[in-house]
Amino acid sequence: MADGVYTFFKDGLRLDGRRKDELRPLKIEAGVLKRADGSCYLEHGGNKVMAAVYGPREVHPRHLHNVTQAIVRYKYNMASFSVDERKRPGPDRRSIEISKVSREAMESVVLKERFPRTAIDVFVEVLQSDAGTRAAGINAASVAMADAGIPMKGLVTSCAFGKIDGEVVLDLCKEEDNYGEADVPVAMIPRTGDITMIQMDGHLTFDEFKEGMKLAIRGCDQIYELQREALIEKHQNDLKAKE
Amino acid sequence: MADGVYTFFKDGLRLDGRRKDELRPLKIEAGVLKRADGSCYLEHGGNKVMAAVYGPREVHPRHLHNVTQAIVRYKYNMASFSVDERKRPGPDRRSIEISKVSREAMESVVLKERFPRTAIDVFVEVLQSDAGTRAAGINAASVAMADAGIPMKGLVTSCAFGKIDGEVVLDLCKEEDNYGEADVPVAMIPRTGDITMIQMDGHLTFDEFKEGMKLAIRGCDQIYELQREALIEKHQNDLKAKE
Amino acid sequence: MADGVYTFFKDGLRLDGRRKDELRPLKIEAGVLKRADGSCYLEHGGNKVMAAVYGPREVHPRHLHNVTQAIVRYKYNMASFSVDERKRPGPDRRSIEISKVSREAMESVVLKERFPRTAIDVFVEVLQSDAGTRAAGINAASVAMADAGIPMKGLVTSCAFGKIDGEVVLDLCKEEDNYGEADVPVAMIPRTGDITMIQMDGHLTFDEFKEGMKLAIRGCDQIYELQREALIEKHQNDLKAKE
Amino acid sequence: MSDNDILTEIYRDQMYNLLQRQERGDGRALDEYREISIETGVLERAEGSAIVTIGDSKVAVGIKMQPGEPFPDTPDVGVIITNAELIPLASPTFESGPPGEVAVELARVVDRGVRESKAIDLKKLCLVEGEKVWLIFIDIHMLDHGGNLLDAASLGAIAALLTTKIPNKQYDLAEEDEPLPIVDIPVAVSMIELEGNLLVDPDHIEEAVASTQLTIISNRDGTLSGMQKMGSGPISLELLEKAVELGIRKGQEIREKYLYPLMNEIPRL
Amino acid sequence: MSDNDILTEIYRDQMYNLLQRQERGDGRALDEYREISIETGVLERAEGSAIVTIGDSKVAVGIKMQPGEPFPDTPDVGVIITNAELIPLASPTFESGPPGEVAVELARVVDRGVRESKAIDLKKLCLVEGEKVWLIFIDIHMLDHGGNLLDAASLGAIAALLTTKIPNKQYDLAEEDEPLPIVDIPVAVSMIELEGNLLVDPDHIEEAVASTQLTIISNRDGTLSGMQKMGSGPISLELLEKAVELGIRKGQEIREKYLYPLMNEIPRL
Amino acid sequence: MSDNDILTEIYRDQMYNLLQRQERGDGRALDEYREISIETGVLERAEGSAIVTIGDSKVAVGIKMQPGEPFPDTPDVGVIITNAELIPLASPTFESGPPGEVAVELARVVDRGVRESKAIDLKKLCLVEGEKVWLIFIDIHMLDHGGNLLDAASLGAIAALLTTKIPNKQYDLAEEDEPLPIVDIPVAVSMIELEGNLLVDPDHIEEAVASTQLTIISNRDGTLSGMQKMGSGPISLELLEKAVELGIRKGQEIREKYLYPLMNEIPRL
Repeated sequence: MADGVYTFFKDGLRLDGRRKDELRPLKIEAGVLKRADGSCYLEHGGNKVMAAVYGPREVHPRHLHNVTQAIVRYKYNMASFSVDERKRPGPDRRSIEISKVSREAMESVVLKERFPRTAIDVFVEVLQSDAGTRAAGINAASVAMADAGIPMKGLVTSCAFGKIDGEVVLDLCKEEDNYGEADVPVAMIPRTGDITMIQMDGHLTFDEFKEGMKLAIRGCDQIYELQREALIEKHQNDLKAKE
Repeated sequence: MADGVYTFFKDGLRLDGRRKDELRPLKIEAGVLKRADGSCYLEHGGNKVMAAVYGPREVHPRHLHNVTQAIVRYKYNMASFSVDERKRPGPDRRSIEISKVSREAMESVVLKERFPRTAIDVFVEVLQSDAGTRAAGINAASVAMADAGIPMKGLVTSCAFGKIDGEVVLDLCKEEDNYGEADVPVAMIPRTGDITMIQMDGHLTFDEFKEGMKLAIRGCDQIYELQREALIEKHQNDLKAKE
Repeated sequence: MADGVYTFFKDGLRLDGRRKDELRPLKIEAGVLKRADGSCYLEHGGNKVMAAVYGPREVHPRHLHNVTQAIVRYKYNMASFSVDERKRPGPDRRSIEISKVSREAMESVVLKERFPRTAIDVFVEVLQSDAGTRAAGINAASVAMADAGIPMKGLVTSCAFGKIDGEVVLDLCKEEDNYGEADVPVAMIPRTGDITMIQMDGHLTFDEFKEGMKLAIRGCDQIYELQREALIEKHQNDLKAKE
Repeated sequence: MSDNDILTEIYRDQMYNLLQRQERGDGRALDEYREISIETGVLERAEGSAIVTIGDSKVAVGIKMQPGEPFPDTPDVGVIITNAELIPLASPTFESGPPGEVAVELARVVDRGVRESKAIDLKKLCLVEGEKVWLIFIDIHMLDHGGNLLDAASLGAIAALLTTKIPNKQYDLAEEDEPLPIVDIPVAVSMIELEGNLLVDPDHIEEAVASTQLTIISNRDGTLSGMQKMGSGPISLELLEKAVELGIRKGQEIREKYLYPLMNEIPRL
Repeated sequence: MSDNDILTEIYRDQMYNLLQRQERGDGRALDEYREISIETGVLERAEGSAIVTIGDSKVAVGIKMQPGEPFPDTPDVGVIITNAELIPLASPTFESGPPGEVAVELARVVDRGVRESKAIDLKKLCLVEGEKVWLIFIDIHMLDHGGNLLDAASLGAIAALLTTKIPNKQYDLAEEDEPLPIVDIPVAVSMIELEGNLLVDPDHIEEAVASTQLTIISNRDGTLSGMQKMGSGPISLELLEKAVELGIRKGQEIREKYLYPLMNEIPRL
Repeated sequence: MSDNDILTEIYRDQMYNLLQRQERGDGRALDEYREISIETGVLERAEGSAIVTIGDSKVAVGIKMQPGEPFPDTPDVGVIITNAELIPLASPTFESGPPGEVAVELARVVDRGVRESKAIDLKKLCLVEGEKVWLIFIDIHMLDHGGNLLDAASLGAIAALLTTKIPNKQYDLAEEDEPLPIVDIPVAVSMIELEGNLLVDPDHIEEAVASTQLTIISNRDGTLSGMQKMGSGPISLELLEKAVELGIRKGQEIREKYLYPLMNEIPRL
């Protein structure tokens, strides 16, 4: 793992056998929790996350409410046992930042004006973490929000691109993230093509950045399809249950 | 103190000379504080506790109040110097649990419906601790509540039973508690015979449990007499003071 | 620096060349911040402090307001990099006490009755600390309050006296404070001669105390002149800016 | 537990009516559990894990282990640290922030269940006496609060422990990881008291209506290893003794049906 | 300290009227303390303890000692850590939670009184230079707030220290426990200022009315070892000097009447 | 960032009108910074310091260094710890208390800018592998919030680092103090998006009006070393790419005008 020696490609494929523009396997299930208004369980590579949405509901504490629109709150949390070295319970600086950028990634699609003085609360729990938990959380939260019946302009979808061994690739796994040269999580509204989150760590040229954005957008489009499928399946099950 | 070697009995009596069904010495004094609405100082074996009751009074913060009845709050706290190894000030998980079960032990006797929108606050400070501080605290709190003139269906009384050297005994002292096989604090309303608190640690058969409960109930009856005496004495002193 | 060996005087002058009744150099500038209602930057010896005043303004949280007068709040804070050994961010017990005595030092000059239900907030940040930061903070806060246009009965001015090598001296520097025998910070209203803060550490006879108070009062009078000059200069600059 | 809003009043009336016929809202017998499922080993970053569902309740438990210092008064035994979070994802009534009194009590009851039952042979987890022992973190994460989270958490804890591998390799302490030395299997059985009846495994509506809840923890040999009354309601001695008997009986059933099968996979005891 | 509610106004009027005749509500002279009692050694888990009452005020002070690390800049002296809690048991106006500014100030003034008076010979509490010294924890627990808690706390601290035994045996450091090396006896005397008068040992109503409070700490030789003005009221230089003289005089009286007797029991100094 | 009060609405209207003519409230071009000034070395207790003003914004940054333990997974490199406080002195909208999400994000973006750009050769800050390395504390203190605090903080951090002396003498580690091994100079450039326009270096009113803010961090060779979108507004890919180009260009300008001169004083790289 000394500088330059570590190599992330073998016969043109990545350590886990993927192509440069290939996502890790995903599994999305909507409506998995009984008490939440909407929920989603999502696996993406080694990530396992649960998202729940409550609301629109009364705001506590009261003085936080907004008279013209709903407030959106987003809490990203890692379970103590979701990482190799046990994490102390409670929010740390990393999860505070992720909660903020994730909320901002989702806020613009919510029709907040319809629910003044209320709160829409999104909770994301990471049960098992691989690289890319914030993207997995946003993807799950987006499905949970739709499952809760919150009116939205579109789903929000997220994935990351990065750079390893000088190559721009889609969706870093944990080892690639730890020893790679850059990591760029992106969120967007596939329906409109607008970007709603972007962060960057590491080193990239402007051209590499543009190349990576293309990969990320294509990745988001694929995930978007799976989000839609999960919601359709949930809806059909609900219909069946009613019969 | 190796397993099995430690022996808690000598000539049929316990380390401190007590019989199996005998309480440690108790001393109870009501109305010892000037600012509190009701108060009690209690010694039980090596335990020294002070209890104060305030209320019914306004609830802070406001939103905690209940429109149909008083809320009861109970705060059990150990002074830093009450134990051999100095305790850090402030609540720990143990005192949070003890405060909860102690409050629940007392709540059902209070005629809460008479004082909607108010709080009845109970504070218990342990100044010196031996085994059995939660029971001592409840016994003192009960007297302090009566001293404060809070209407109650009856006093609440508490003591523990346990198991040492395979024998079920009443009211463990510190050494018995540390090296014994079980500890079962019980609170009850002697007037009605109802149990209002029970917790158990250790190992007991069902028969031992039933045997212990008999001991505990008898112990509570004896403490109940001392609680009543303390209140009568306080009342008589008050009358004298008025003359 | 062994006991008795350390000597603070050379040829009748102190380590930094000052006479016993001499202040360290001061520099005061009013109105240095744009967002605050009033502000002041002050250097006193090696101390560099910034003070800002906001208000009278709405009180948050609401329940703290007073229906008959403004409340005054004062927050003294040391930047992590203001001391030789990095200070952990956030309030410690020392800064809580200094905030309290500094607020009390200033409160009596403010015409609080004119602004019921409001707060006047004073913030003092120590950017570089030498001995005497609380006095420097009060002197800056007083100027900032006048700069904010808060009506006052007079400015508050502060300096300390102390004892080194058995001699009572004005305005201890850091080394004198660390190894001296007493430190007595004083605040007063030069206009009326009233004392509004006094604290004392160390050892003093009653006569030494009286001698020191005379020095402190004379020191405050000198600082008061500089506070006035700073405010006049600010006022003249404001007038020029309007032309 | 008891709450005074109108909905709770309506549920209370309904439950009282049903109880006249010894019935419950969902058709269960008074001493009947909802459907239970236990999945173990699903969370791969943990040394052991279980996801337990009881009816609408779902709890994830993860076990993490690392070498650390023993307590000064017990220098030769491993250390158990149990933590529970009633995270707001699981219920509209749970709030963010540090564990409140309910979460603290739940964690402590589960912890005492494991500790006092001597389920784990902690002496075998001493590495260097007085210096280094295994720390076992039992972290309980509520995911869906359909009532009786305590039994789900307790069941999750013991199931996760039964399937935990000591991470010897990660810390260069032995050639192979090995199972935890489990020597007993405590089971917690909770019930509420309503009008002189004991209702096992209450759902969250039954919990809201009841003011007395009891948890009975028992071992493989039918002895008691823990007990906790919760809620402000009183209970008679007679009913308490009935509850203890019932708790021991139901504990035995759960142990046989759900936990012994896990042990078949990892034969020991 | 000053408060604007109606009750305080009424008390203020009443006190002003009484002061015209140099009288106080409870009949005391302006420079007179309420009844003082000191019990030492009553809390047996502590290395030293005192319960002090002054009128309606009651304070418990416990001293705990344990070996620990010195501060880096004073490697050869023991460490004093003073903590005070205004627990809500003691007054309807005290709130739960971490110490507020009043409790912090009180603890720090008591602490400086002990530290700056050099009451304890801290050099004798060094065990291994730079590595291990005795830590002395002075924990102050308010039990009843009848006013002037600071003097009660300060008196309790010095009384407890005078009767503290260093726990050598517990830590295997010597054959016998021994008294703390006490070399001076600081006494704090508090007073309020009202209409140009100084009222010593204010009760809690007098405290609420006054806006200026002064504490004067003095030593056996009549020198000052501490001072603190509290409250937002100003005071003239003349009155301040009077207060200092008064504080020294009352301190001497208290020392002789209440603290020297404690030393007879443990002769030293 | 977006706020719904009436004042913000009025400013929004005004800004939209001005933008029709590609103008801003204070007469600047859309890609123009306000006046920048950097003072270094002014805070003498710090190993390095800078006070930066950008228009009405003023930020103080202090660097403190001390030996400490490395992270277990990087035993041979120094440690950077960045902290930012939005103290209430700096703005009527900032509140007391632990850093909120905005302060945490700001500190982390500045931190990543320094860390990911590999501005400091952290390998040279190892003292004893696995045991002792230099800890670098970057403490950011906001003094006046006139908008775009992030760029001011980031500029202050790199300016302070460029002028930091490693305190070898204080810790008896070498005969002489020496400059930090700085190997690159990251610059953060922030802008808001409004109606398809990018406005560099927003003042606090422009920030309140905008719902999309972007920060682009770039290095001496024109490559990117960090990026962060803030605010709940979306942005098109086309505009994002424009922003990145603009950020790189403005970063180069600032580096040449304000940071290279600092290096002339301390020639290295």
